[in-house]
Amino acid sequence: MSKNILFSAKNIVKSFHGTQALKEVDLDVYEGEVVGLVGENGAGKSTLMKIIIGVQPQGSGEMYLRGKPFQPHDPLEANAEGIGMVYQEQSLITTLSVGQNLFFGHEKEFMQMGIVNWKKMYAEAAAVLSEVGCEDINPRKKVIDLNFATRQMVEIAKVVNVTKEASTDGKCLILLDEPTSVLNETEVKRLFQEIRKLTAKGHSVIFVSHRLDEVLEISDRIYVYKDGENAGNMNVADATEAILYERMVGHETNSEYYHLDKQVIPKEEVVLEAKDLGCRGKFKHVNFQLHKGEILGFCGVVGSGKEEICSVFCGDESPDFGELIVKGRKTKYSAPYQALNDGILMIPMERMVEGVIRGLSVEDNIALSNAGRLSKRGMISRKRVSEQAVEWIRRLRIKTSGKEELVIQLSGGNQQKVVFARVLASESDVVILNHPTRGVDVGAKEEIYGLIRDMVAEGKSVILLGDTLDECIGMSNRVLIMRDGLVTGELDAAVDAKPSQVSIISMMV
Amino acid sequence: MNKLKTNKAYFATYFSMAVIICLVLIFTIMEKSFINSSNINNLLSDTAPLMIMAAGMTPVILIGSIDLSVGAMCSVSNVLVVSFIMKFKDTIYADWFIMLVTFVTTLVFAVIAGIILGLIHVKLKVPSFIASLAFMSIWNSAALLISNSPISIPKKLWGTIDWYKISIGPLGYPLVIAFLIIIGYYVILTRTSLGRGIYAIGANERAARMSGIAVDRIKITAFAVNGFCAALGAIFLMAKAKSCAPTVGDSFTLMVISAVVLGGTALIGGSGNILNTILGVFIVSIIKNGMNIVSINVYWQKVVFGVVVLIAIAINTDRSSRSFIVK
Amino acid sequence: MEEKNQAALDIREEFAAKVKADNRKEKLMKWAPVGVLAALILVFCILKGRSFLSLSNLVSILNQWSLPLLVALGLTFVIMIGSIDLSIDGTVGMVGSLTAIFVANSKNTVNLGVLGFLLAILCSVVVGFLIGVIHVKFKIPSFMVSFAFMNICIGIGMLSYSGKPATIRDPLMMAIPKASFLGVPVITWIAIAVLVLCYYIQEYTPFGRHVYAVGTDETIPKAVGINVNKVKIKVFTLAGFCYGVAGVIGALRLGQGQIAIGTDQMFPAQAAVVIGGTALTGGKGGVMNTVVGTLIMTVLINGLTMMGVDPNIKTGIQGVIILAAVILTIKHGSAVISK
Amino acid sequence: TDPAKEAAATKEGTPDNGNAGDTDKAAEIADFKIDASQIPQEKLDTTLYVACSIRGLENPYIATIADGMDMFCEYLDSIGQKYEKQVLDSGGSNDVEIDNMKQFAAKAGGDAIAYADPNESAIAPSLAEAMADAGGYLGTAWNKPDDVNPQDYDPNWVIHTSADNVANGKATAEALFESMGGKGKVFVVEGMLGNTASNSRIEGLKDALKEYPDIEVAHQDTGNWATNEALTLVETWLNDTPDVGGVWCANDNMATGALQALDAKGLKGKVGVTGIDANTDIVEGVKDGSVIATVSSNGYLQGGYTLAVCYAVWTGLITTDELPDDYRTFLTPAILVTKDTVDDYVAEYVDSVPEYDFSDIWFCKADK
Ligand SMILES: Nc1ncnc2c1ncn2[C@@H]1O[C@H](COP(=O)(O)OP(=O)(O)OP(=O)(O)O)[C@@H](O)[C@H]1O
Ligand SMILES: Nc1ncnc2c1ncn2[C@@H]1O[C@H](COP(=O)(O)OP(=O)(O)OP(=O)(O)O)[C@@H](O)[C@H]1O
Ligand SMILES: [Mg+2]
Ligand SMILES: [Mg+2]
Repeated sequence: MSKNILFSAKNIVKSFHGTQALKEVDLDVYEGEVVGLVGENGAGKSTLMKIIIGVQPQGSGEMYLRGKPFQPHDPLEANAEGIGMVYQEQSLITTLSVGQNLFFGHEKEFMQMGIVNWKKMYAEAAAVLSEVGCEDINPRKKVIDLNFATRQMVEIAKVVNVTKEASTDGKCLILLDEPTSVLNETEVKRLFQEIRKLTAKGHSVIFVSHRLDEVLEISDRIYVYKDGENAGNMNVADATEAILYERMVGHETNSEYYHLDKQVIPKEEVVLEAKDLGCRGKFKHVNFQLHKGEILGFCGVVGSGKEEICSVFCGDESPDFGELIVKGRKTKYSAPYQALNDGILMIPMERMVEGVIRGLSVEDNIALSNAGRLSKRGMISRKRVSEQAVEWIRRLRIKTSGKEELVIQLSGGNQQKVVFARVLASESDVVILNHPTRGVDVGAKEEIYGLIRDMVAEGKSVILLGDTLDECIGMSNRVLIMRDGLVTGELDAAVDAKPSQVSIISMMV
Repeated sequence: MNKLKTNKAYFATYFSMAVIICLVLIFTIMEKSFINSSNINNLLSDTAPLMIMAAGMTPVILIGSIDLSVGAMCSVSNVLVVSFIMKFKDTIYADWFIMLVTFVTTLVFAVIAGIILGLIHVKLKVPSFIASLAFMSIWNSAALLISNSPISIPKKLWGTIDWYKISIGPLGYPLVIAFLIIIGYYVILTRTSLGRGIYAIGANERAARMSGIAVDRIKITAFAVNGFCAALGAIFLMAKAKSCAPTVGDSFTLMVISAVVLGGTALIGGSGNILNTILGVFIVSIIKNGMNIVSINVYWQKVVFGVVVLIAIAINTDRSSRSFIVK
Repeated sequence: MEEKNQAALDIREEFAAKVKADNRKEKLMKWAPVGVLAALILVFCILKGRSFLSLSNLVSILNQWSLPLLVALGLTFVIMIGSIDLSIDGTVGMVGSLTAIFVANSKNTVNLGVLGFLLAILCSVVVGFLIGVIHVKFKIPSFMVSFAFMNICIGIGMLSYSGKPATIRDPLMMAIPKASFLGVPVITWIAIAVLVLCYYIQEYTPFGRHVYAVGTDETIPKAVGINVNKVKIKVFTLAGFCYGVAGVIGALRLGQGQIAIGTDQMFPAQAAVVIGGTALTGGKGGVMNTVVGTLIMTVLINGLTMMGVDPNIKTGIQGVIILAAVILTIKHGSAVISK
Repeated sequence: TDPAKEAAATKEGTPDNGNAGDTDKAAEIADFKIDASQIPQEKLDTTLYVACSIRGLENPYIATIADGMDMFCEYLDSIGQKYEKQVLDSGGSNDVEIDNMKQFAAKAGGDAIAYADPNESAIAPSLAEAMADAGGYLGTAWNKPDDVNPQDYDPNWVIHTSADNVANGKATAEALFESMGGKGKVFVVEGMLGNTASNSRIEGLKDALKEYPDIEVAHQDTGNWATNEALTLVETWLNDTPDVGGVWCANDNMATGALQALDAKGLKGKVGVTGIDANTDIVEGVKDGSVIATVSSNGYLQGGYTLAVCYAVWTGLITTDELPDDYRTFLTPAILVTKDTVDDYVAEYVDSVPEYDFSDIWFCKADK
């Protein structure tokens, strides 16, 4: 590893009317290395990234790029200096084609006689895509027609392209803010290959993720932030998950990760049953029973149909075949509120569009799904709403300036926690958790696992689509494995007899 | 910190108040008679039809939809109520009874019409802008078909619409009704799950649906309520003009929506306060009233109206906390 | 095991079939507005055969299509960024009124000739620019800004002739509405020229892409470093230009400058844009969709007029057909959100 | 001869006034003139609020009403009356017109005189009521319900005048049909749907059609009083019925549109057009033969003289009690402008602004 400093940030401070997001953090990046950046939700990781790329102005502090002071006013300026970024939130324009997205903001380079030469642009786009191993993506396709994982690869291609477009011929810096949270294992592998290719050329990468194993795998050095401050930086050789955890959360992981000691044996009573359930073109012949007090895990790769089954349970879609029996009654939902009336509620996967209402306050969001319980004679009690919010902010350690803060101002992970609080507050009997811990920091994850266990102990039932296979196995009493729209296996996952990942993967693919 | 944030919610109210005070001051300085009692009486009674329609429109805009058919709905209710009266005027029933029955019939009709529009919007996924635009044409035609010329209420029945002129203190009776309805809506919007659903849908419909809010039902309710208010406005207009006309509502559509927006309700939905709609309506009507009182040259009135509306809304919008996109 | 494999194969085929069907449907839906147009033409041909299809009526349709097309073109860009423009009635009427008093006319001695046109168009360009600037700088919803400017422009238009409209006396201007080239009225050629310009701007300039991006999600172009405010101002200015040309054409056709040239242009234009398939939420559609949309509206009105439908129910029929056309041409399904 | 007296409209005769004793009185009233010297000085020093309430100034005819008010105000200047004048524009909305009138009345208190062209007949009583509540004086024109009369709002609703729409519609129609030799196809462009003036003019047209059985209405639709809409209508109809013989329009604005459509097809001058209102360009059309007829309702006269009558009542020179019914509701003269009369008309009204003596308040009465 060469020892030239490519980029360094010193004493960066940033506050958003009242919230101190960054209080004096430092970061150095050497040429050709991957810097891992970890920290709790709201620690300020995304904020720092956005300052480097020029989306947000810094409060105070200095940044240096290749030894020279550096302060971009907008991302185009940063791009020209060879800095590119994959945002935590999706940043592709869904109505444009892949190629147009790749070169968005750079169309001028393809202008000929006042006309944009699309042909040339698409040819170039195809070249860029194949460079990151995505030859299979048609650059003329509209982004809206791609699934999220593919979109993420396009984002990465877009950034990689920056390194080539940069007006400097020096080394480039690439910022990846939780790029893997929506990727599956093979895709993550492909991304890592890309990252390695880039560093081999001498470019550098800052990699943000809550999946500590990934961070340990790809990084050369790791920075830990806590509450907007440096909480240590170390070479990867000196780091383990436990150390990182301790630095991030402030204490050691005190109990066993998945709280296996709290795993209970489900009751006999069946709360939800699928009989030969099917949805045209999505899944078929699905049979299972969910018992009271049970955590049922669903495993399967993308397109295996597990997401679609969830949308049927929560009432978002109607099944084409078979029967759905809830608490002994045959039902058919046409909208989620009907399912909620029967005590079924889901944490949706896409928190930004489906999970939270970003223009409403934290307390209103938490109160969304249980208006009934908060009201007296048809009137909602503001007192109960705010008491409930205070309670959940405390229990889930949601980092917010107050219960009236708008959700849009929270960090990504904290928004996810608000969704979780909403679903728990609804006190539904059956809770469908679709990636409940996506984007949540490890400390909070442990907390959430504890809450799921408590919930089950109270006699609720859970259907879990884990963020990782490990999580799915660790938490569940039983796992159903799906492939190509069919249930290919059903394994017991008692505390002492957890199935191995290998056995499940063999049924998944 | 928190205090500051909650206070921000009231800024819109303060700004609207400030706009109103400025307008009143300016007009009074220009022409003393602006604040003489009969003009204040006019202001406080004649805003009733606009007020009631704006009240109905507010929830529709809060859910992020729009209803361009209010004006036409008002026209059709207006001719409907009078043609019913004309049908029954010679029957044996007491006049007040005829009035009551015709009012109720018209209101029911309007609610049903609102529900139909809501259903088409919600179930067939037609954007409310275009669905209501189509309904605007349809109701315009319907009004003309019911009566293609204005009908006057016969003199013998004038007694039954005298209530329009009753006033409680300086407040006209119809305006009191409008206020009561707005306060009722305020309670519903802030204190019931229906109201919270309305805000949630406006802010993020998909998330509202997924969190178990009965989106379709609430949306249809908003349109039904809007229909009701348009018909009530039509009844007020009938009493005010002692007649009906098939085109009476035409000029209201944009005025109603503008008043709601001037009251600080966001057109993209999800934020706003129905009490401020009252202020928005007053801003519009004070501008119109004041321009007549200070007798601005009629060729200039439109220009002045536009400029004043622009200034009013520029003062009125609270830009400091606006992290949202303005469309 | 065997059976399971068979089932798996089934579902994969089913899935493929579904995707294929969806794609086909989507492609079909794209052409639905054209289908509606064809259906309308067919119906009118059957009902009013010879006179509807006569050459002179086709020319009339082209004539009547020009002004709505121009208005809707401008509006298309505004709608594509998710905004709205109510100023149309005012700006078109104002330009129409001003055109007549700027060229040789019956009212005053001003005679700027072609310069008069350009000056009148410049007025609406300035109005569009102002709407854009006030909208983005003061963060006032476009609905309100354009509503205010609708009033201001109507006022200016009325002031310009104070009750006595000016009749155009310039021989060239008087000849234009009667002239045609290759059988197509010159007025229509003007509209087509603006159409080509708009298509070029939409498809072959960076600005065109930015318009789509701003309509889809303006935080993204902002994050990339595009000046979103500038895009919006440009859109309103371009719209102002289109309305301006429409106003001039209106005045030429009437031979007189009146504020009424713009009256009731806005709502039909909105309907035309949406029927053509441009989404009111922004980011989807384009000028070609608007061409079809305006043609549908023009043919509809022409056909109904030709048939002599009772004027009392004519608007009602229009409403029903607009509704039917939109229901036919838009996307349905539980995931669709319509505002 | 006084063209104002060549009324095209003389449908209603003067009702008989009963016994002979009243005849003297009637003569006295008919000869009444404002004698400025008799107006109390305090009245002259009071600011009198003068208004005309109309439906938008887009229409040239309506704009002449406002001009009529200006002319009358010049007269007020000449006799030393203090006043303030304003135009109330309803933009075609009933509600706005009532509001405007109420606001005007409230501001002026009792010292107000106003001319109103009620947007629809049905709102005339509300306008009168607004004036009565404040104590001012109102004269209306064109539209009022049949069962309500100025007498119902004594003394505040002074007079109601009207040009006879039915007669005007009939007169232009007859002129058009004559020019076509009594047979052929015509297009009919109506005014705004639901509007009383339009409906009455159509009624007149229908009367004429009964007398000319060989005339066939090929197309009929509304042009909403607007030039561009009439243009589109006629343009479209011409494709269906190229052999049309004439176009009857409910006003001149729309006649302008019809002419433009005919011109584009080279039919201007070959197919006759009629309108009502005597707009400048249409009067020119009459001169060059492309327009068969139009009717001048003389807005100056309507606007100015209605205010003059109200003024006489406000000053106390005359009281409503002494006015017989036929002086409360009467027809104003209308001039049919055709090829034969156009030169006289132009000489009198276009080339020279007519001199009006506003002290002669009944000059505007058609049958005087
Ligand atoms: N636009 C904003 N307005 C107000 N506060 C903000 C804004 N953006 C971020 N913050 C606050 O700054 C802090 C840091 O947020 P940031 O997004 O950087 O966290 P993060 O480390 O990326 O967390 P996560 O892992 O959840 O993505 C949070 O407390 C957040 O509430
Ligand atoms: N209907 C869909 N449309 C678009 N993208 C989807 C859809 N369903 C899933 N995805 C995307 O596919 C990716 C992975 O999906 P999913 O979460 O179902 O797999 P996973 O459980 O993470 O798999 P693994 O456990 O093997 O990592 C995510 O990026 C998800 O956003
Ligand atoms: Mg983050
Ligand atoms: Mg996963």
